[in-house]
Amino acid sequence: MADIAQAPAAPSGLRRWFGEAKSLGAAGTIGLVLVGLVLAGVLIGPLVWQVDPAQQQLSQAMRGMSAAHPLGTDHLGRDLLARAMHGGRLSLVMGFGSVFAAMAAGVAIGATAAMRGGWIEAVLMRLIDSLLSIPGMVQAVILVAVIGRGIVPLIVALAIYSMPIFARVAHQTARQLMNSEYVLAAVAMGSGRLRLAFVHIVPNFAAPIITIASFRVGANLLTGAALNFFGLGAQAPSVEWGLMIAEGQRYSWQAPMLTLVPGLALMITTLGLNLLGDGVRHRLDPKTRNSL
Amino acid sequence: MNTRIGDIVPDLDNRTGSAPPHLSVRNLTTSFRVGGQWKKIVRDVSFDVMPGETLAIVGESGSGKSVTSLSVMRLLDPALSRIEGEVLLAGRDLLTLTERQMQGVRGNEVSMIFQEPMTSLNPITSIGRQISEALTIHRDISGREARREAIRILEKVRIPNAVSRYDEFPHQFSGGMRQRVMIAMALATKPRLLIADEPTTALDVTIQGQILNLIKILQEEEGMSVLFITHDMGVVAEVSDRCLVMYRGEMVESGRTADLFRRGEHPYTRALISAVPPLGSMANRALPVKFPVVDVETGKAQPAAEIRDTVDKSRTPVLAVRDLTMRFDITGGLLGRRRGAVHAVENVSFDLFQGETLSLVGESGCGKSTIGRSVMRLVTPQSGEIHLDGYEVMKLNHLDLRRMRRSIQMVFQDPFASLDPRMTVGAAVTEPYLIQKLGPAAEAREKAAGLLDRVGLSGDILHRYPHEFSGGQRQRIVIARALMLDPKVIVADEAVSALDVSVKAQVCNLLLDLQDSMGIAFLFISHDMAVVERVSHRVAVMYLGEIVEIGPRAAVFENPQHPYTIKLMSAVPVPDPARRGMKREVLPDEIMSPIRPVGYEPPERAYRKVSEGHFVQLS
Amino acid sequence: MTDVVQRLLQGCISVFILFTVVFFLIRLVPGDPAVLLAGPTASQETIELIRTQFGFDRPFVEQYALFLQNALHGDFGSSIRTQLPVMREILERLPYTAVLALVGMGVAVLLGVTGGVIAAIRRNSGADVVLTSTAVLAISVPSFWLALLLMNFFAVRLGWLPSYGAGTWRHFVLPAVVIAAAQVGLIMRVTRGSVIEVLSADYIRTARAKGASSARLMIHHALRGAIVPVITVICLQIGILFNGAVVTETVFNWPGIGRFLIDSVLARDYPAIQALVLVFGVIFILINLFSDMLNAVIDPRLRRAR
Amino acid sequence: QENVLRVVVPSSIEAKIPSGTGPAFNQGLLRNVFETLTVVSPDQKLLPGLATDWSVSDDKLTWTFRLREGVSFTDGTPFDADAVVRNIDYIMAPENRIPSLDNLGPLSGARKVDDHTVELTTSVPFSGLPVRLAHTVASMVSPASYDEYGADIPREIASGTGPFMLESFELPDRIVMTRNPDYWGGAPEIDGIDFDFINDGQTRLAGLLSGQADMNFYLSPIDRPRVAGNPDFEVLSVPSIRAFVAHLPMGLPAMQDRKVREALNLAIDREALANFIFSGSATALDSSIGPGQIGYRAAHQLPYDPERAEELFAEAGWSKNSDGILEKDGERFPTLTYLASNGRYPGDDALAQAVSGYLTEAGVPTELRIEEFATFIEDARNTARDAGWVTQIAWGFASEGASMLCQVYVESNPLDFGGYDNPELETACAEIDATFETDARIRLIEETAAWVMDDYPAIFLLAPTYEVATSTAFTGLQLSSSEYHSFAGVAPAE
Ligand SMILES: Nc1ncnc2c1ncn2[C@@H]1O[C@H](COP(=O)(O)OP(=O)(O)OP(=O)(O)O)[C@@H](O)[C@H]1O
Ligand SMILES: Nc1ncnc2c1ncn2[C@@H]1O[C@H](COP(=O)(O)OP(=O)(O)OP(=O)(O)O)[C@@H](O)[C@H]1O
Ligand SMILES: [Mg+2]
Ligand SMILES: [Mg+2]
Repeated sequence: MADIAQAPAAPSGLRRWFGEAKSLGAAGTIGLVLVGLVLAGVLIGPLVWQVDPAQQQLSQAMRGMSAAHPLGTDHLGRDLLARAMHGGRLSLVMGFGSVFAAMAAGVAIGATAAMRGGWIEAVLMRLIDSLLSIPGMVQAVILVAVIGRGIVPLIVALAIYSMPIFARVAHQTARQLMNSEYVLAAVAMGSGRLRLAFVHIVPNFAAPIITIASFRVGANLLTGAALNFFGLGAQAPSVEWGLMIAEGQRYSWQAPMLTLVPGLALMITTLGLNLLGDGVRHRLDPKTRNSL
Repeated sequence: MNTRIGDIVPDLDNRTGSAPPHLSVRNLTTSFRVGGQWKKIVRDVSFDVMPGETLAIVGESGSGKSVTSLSVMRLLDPALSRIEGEVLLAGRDLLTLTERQMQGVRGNEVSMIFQEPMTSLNPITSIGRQISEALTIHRDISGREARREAIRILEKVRIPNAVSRYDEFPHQFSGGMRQRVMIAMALATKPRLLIADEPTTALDVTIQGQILNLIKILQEEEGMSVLFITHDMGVVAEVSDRCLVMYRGEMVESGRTADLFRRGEHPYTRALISAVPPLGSMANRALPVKFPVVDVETGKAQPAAEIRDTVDKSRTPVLAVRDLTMRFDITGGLLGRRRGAVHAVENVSFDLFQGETLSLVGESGCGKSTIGRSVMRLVTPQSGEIHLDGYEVMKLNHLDLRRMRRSIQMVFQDPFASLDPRMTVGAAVTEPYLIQKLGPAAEAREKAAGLLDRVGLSGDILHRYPHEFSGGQRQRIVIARALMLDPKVIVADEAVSALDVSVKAQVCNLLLDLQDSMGIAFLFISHDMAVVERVSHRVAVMYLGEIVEIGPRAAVFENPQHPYTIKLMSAVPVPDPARRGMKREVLPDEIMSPIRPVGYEPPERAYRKVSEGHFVQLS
Repeated sequence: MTDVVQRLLQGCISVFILFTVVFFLIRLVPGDPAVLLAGPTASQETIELIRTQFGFDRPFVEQYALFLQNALHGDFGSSIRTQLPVMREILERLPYTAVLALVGMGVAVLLGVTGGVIAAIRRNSGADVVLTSTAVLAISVPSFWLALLLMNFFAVRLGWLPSYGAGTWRHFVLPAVVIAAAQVGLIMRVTRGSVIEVLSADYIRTARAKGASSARLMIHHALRGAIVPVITVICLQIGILFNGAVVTETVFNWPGIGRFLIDSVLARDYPAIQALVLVFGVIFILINLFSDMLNAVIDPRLRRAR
Repeated sequence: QENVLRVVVPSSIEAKIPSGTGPAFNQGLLRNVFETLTVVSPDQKLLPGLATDWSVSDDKLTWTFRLREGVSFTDGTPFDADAVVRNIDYIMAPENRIPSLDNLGPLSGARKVDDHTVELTTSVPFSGLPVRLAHTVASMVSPASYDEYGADIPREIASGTGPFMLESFELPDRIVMTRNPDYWGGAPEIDGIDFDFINDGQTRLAGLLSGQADMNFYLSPIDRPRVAGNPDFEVLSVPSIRAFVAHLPMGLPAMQDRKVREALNLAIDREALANFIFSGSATALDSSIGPGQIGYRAAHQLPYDPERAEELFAEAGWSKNSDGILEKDGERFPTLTYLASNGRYPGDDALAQAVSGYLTEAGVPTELRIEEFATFIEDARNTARDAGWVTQIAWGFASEGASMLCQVYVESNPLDFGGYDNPELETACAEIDATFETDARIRLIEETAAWVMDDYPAIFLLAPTYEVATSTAFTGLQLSSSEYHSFAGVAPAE
């Protein structure tokens, strides 16, 4: 009985973690709903509202809400609703894409460092430390300056700057796991290094990694949008929320909707992702339920 | 105190004595809110603690011992818990007091010592201030007086250099010293009642012996009552006048400790007692003996069956270790310069024969686990030779090393930690077979089912996960996994230490059975002398990385030669209430550190032969 | 103290590695600093002249060696954009960023720590829910957008506060609010988590068993114990605040190094970018060092000079 | 302090002497401190400046300028022939890297004749020299400043002869000028000017509206209604010499066909752009040079005629496929990258967005690339020509049409962003420079501008009008088409 109480989270795969929204807690559930709504709007929305976000009509510039344009039009007379929905796609690709890449690279580096040890570990972790010695946004800005502008460089920059945290956690966890009895047991039964990595180590630090990732998506979404806002990322005619705010800011007196719509969209998405992150942590790590 | 022999639950009749009980608990029921529902964790517990008396509460893990003591102190979160019944301290019902009044009771009339000396002290306040805080809260004294008093108490609990150590912080103290600080803190206000919740569980035997003694001595000096919580029957016998047995949240039996040991009635009590035969009960026996296991439900005892001699000394030893040395470098600084080394294992040599159990004993950090790991080449020792079943372990390449591991397997201390939580039992048990490519998966499953059956688990558990099992079951699973490769040697590193007493006995018996039927050799690593005495053929005593004494079990236990061995033996609490009055000398010593500066070479050691196979290091 | 020196050295090595990487990466991307320096209508000859004059035609390694040599003499080159020595530009802007960062952080710490402690003490109460939600919300607001909104509302629409410049306290209000908003959420969450964790620590139970009152428990034991992670986060955030500075300064036209960075990047002002990498790195290291030292003062466990 | 004018301006000054700075607007600000030998009046007439009159030698290679007497620099040293020679020598020296030197054409040297007479020589006959000397690049800086600061002079506060003098330069954003009490043209009434550099138009306007500033350069046209009806403010405007054009990448085979280039020009609705992007403060470009320039004459309007454009495309072999993208023999029209700067001229990036929208509509796949001006120029010079990018820019050369025509459409010139190559134009330019009779010269410019337009080397877009919002507390600001706005006459209103 006591043993069961001490047992960590149930082990049967991601599906079960996300299976019941109930287990995400109230905040997590709200987050799930928000993220779900945003995803629906961004993915399914354009199929329903089939208006070309790039279709300009100067004579219709900055009109208010109407049947033809439920959220009005922007400074070039483009449909704001369509732009908001299409813009989210790029924003989300940016957020999720960069985190996914960062996670893959970070876990690979961290796990390799922990498992190989020696100078490989020293070199890799020193590299990670140096990445960490510059604040994130500054790093992303500089990376963009170095790699060049555009959405792909932006995603790469975001990925590079969010990678160290994954590498650190992966490294730490993997090191702990390397000393854990079941990994020793696996070594003792003759497991090769690969088997160790893929069967015993990586799956077992999924929890902290996924928790970090779920917060990171929101953060990267915001950083990416800010960089787009400053003109360091995606370029028109691409549509992206940060970019829309940048384009609309000059007209915020005449047409506040131009910045309000993408800004709120960004905020709601990030809010949803953060709440979801809370829920995921709640779910994966009941011990820290109350911290952070 | 004219308690009748064989008192049964509840034990209310000892109020007939002259003095009223100091603490009197009546029908204590504690519930926790779990998932919105109130769940009774402790049910209807009643007991008395007389002035100057020690009452021990024993029971297995999770039986509600701590909850009972915390209920008495009202230290449970009131939002999540509910306490019913009466807790009368000198006639006053603590449960009816306001929180404010209760603050006046805590630390003043009743003090408490907790199990974990590591975490129970505030890490960022000096130990001196933590002690004087207890005084300033309850006494109207100046800071200077409090300091003087605190130093006095620190000296009393044998903290050397108390004056200079007053301003040090907990992390600068060893575990045993921290526990002494805890005791000092609890005793600073001279409480009438001390509650000690497993105060020695986290400590080494030698240190445990000192702490127990300290409590006894202080109790006599101050004349206080003690409520002592433990799961160790040896400790119970050593410290308590009376004893209360808890099982699954209820008290199942209580009475005078001596009576309980002699004729405890409840099956659970009997199971507990039979699982810890007193040290020395193995006198004049050469071979290991199984534990007489008592079924907790029925109370029926299985007689301890004789064990046949499984040791085959005619062949070459299955494992031979020569001059094994393992040092862990301590590096520091920017360039990772070596600053010294942990001499974890120094010049260790021993043989292990087929069917034999060699136990490694010694205090924490003396290098027992490191030997186990070296033998398996989980760490790479500096020097030495290891011959295992025909392999030159130290010279194997990567592939041969993996093949070598068919011959030797390991069972670890924590059965939960040694199973991958995300792997079904079936996958876990078949894994070694598949890794070593011994046959197809179907065969592996068949063999696994057979072995699980062998260790007393039905084969239909293959699809379940480790967390769905009890500790004992899990350890059986791990043993089954180790057996999958038909190893010649099993290294059992504290394999039974984490288990409850009754389960411990079962698992030990299982190991003996397996040795009997399969001729396995065990390298049995443990700090639990009672278990070691039961299961080993030979014993090696380690101190600071070296073997100081090695020999047949009977020789080492009955005729210890090395001073350290003698000290170790005498520190073991003996589950014999007759020794209640015995006291050992309380030394302020600590465990020595095996860290040596760069370039240190240990002196040459010589061994003296005491008798056939019994050697002792000459110092 | 050797500990401090060591950490400092370590940090410097990190920054050095990073700087080297940036130096070479910058030179690998297409783009011609000579053309930038020459200006829009310069002739090809002028550009060639500049190229040799500044050594852009030499191998990267040589340029790198040259840069290091100059840097050792305190010369980090001149900005392409403004032609002024970059270090002078940075040093003149740095105080603006520092003051803004400290004011913003001060507000955030005050609100965040108070809110976090209240939320932790009144865990699961209405106040907790409100505070925690505010924290999440604050973390989720894009700060450049918030800056725009505040600016549009208070400076442009209402005209209550100045819309640019850095002269008086009124200039600080909006940028500081934006910076605080970005930080307060995290600080509050960390404080809350840390206090809750400490409150459930064994040594708090020990103190209660001693008979300590709730107030004493909170002040002497819980808060002191809880403050370490909070300080770490705050100091980390001061470093990260330069993120915020980038955003806030740009939107509010604040003459600090954050805006200078954006301007330099947009103008591919490589000497400025290089120098900024160094400056940001050094600031970050110093702040982290300071945080460690501060924590060591509070937490004796961290004092050990290993 | 009441008598100090506070001005918010859109870009920051990079160097403190006019020859060191690039953007015309900044050069224009410094014009209030440093003056030129000649000046062009707001109505495009060439007038005396620091030189009172000038003449050219018979071989047309040597110009003699008589200098104004009694003028001195604000550091007290006299303005004389030595000063002119010193300045010309400075800007001609390659190591000084003067960005806008090209504007002076074939100027080759200066020689002192007497204290108030200098001779300037050109390597070939160059009739445009007096007009070109009105460019800020030829501003007169005190020789004493050159002596004092040496190579650092672009970063230091030098002395000029103008109505104001530089007082301080505060990093990063503020320049303070004080009045020159001894100005030869009469000392200004105000005590000084504070210039604050603020990139964002909304912020600048907010500053004006809240009283933080007295003048806002420039007003974003869309914001005009916010100041318009307000009695505290007035909006001044001046047509600019600038011409927004988008250079077509002649390197692309598809662009070799004039029909394609014409079609692209017809696919743009200039009226709509002027009305909705510039809120009416711009006119459709009807010549290859801007209306504010000497030599401008309306050639013809470019109508918005998508049908005709489609026809022309069809004649050139391009027709829209099912995706609405032009195709020829199964091959898609090459994707154009439309390069533009951001915030350098009011409305530039919005214009770029809208134009690229029209191009896309016409079936030409277009990507946008909007950059900060410095990077924009680098890319326009290096990348755009090789990569075949369309480069949108608002040209505004030294008041004179020939200057623009002969630099941006002549192949060997680095500013020929489209790589347009037409030997006839080179001949025509040589002819213009060799024509010393003013009216004939202007006529030649007009003709050349007209036929260049008909060859469509670029998409000709708009001629913007500059609008400045000022507080009615000050009067007397004189705006100029070439952004040489003069603050000399600014005075507090009654
Ligand atoms: N705060 C709590 N909420 C819910 N259940 C609890 C709580 N604290 C303890 N329990 C449960 O109450 C039971 C008794 O716990 P208790 O700590 O008293 O056991 P114990 O006898 O002291 O065991 P051990 O020897 O392991 O210390 C356990 O099953 C435990 O899981
Ligand atoms: N990987 C390692 N690196 C450095 N030191 C180590 C390492 N493993 C063990 N040690 C040190 O070697 C010494 C012996 O450790 P070991 O684990 O063998 O002791 P033990 O006798 O098993 O103790 P316990 O009873 O506490 O398990 C200890 O001082 C330990 O700190
Ligand atoms: Mg307990
Ligand atoms: Mg061990």
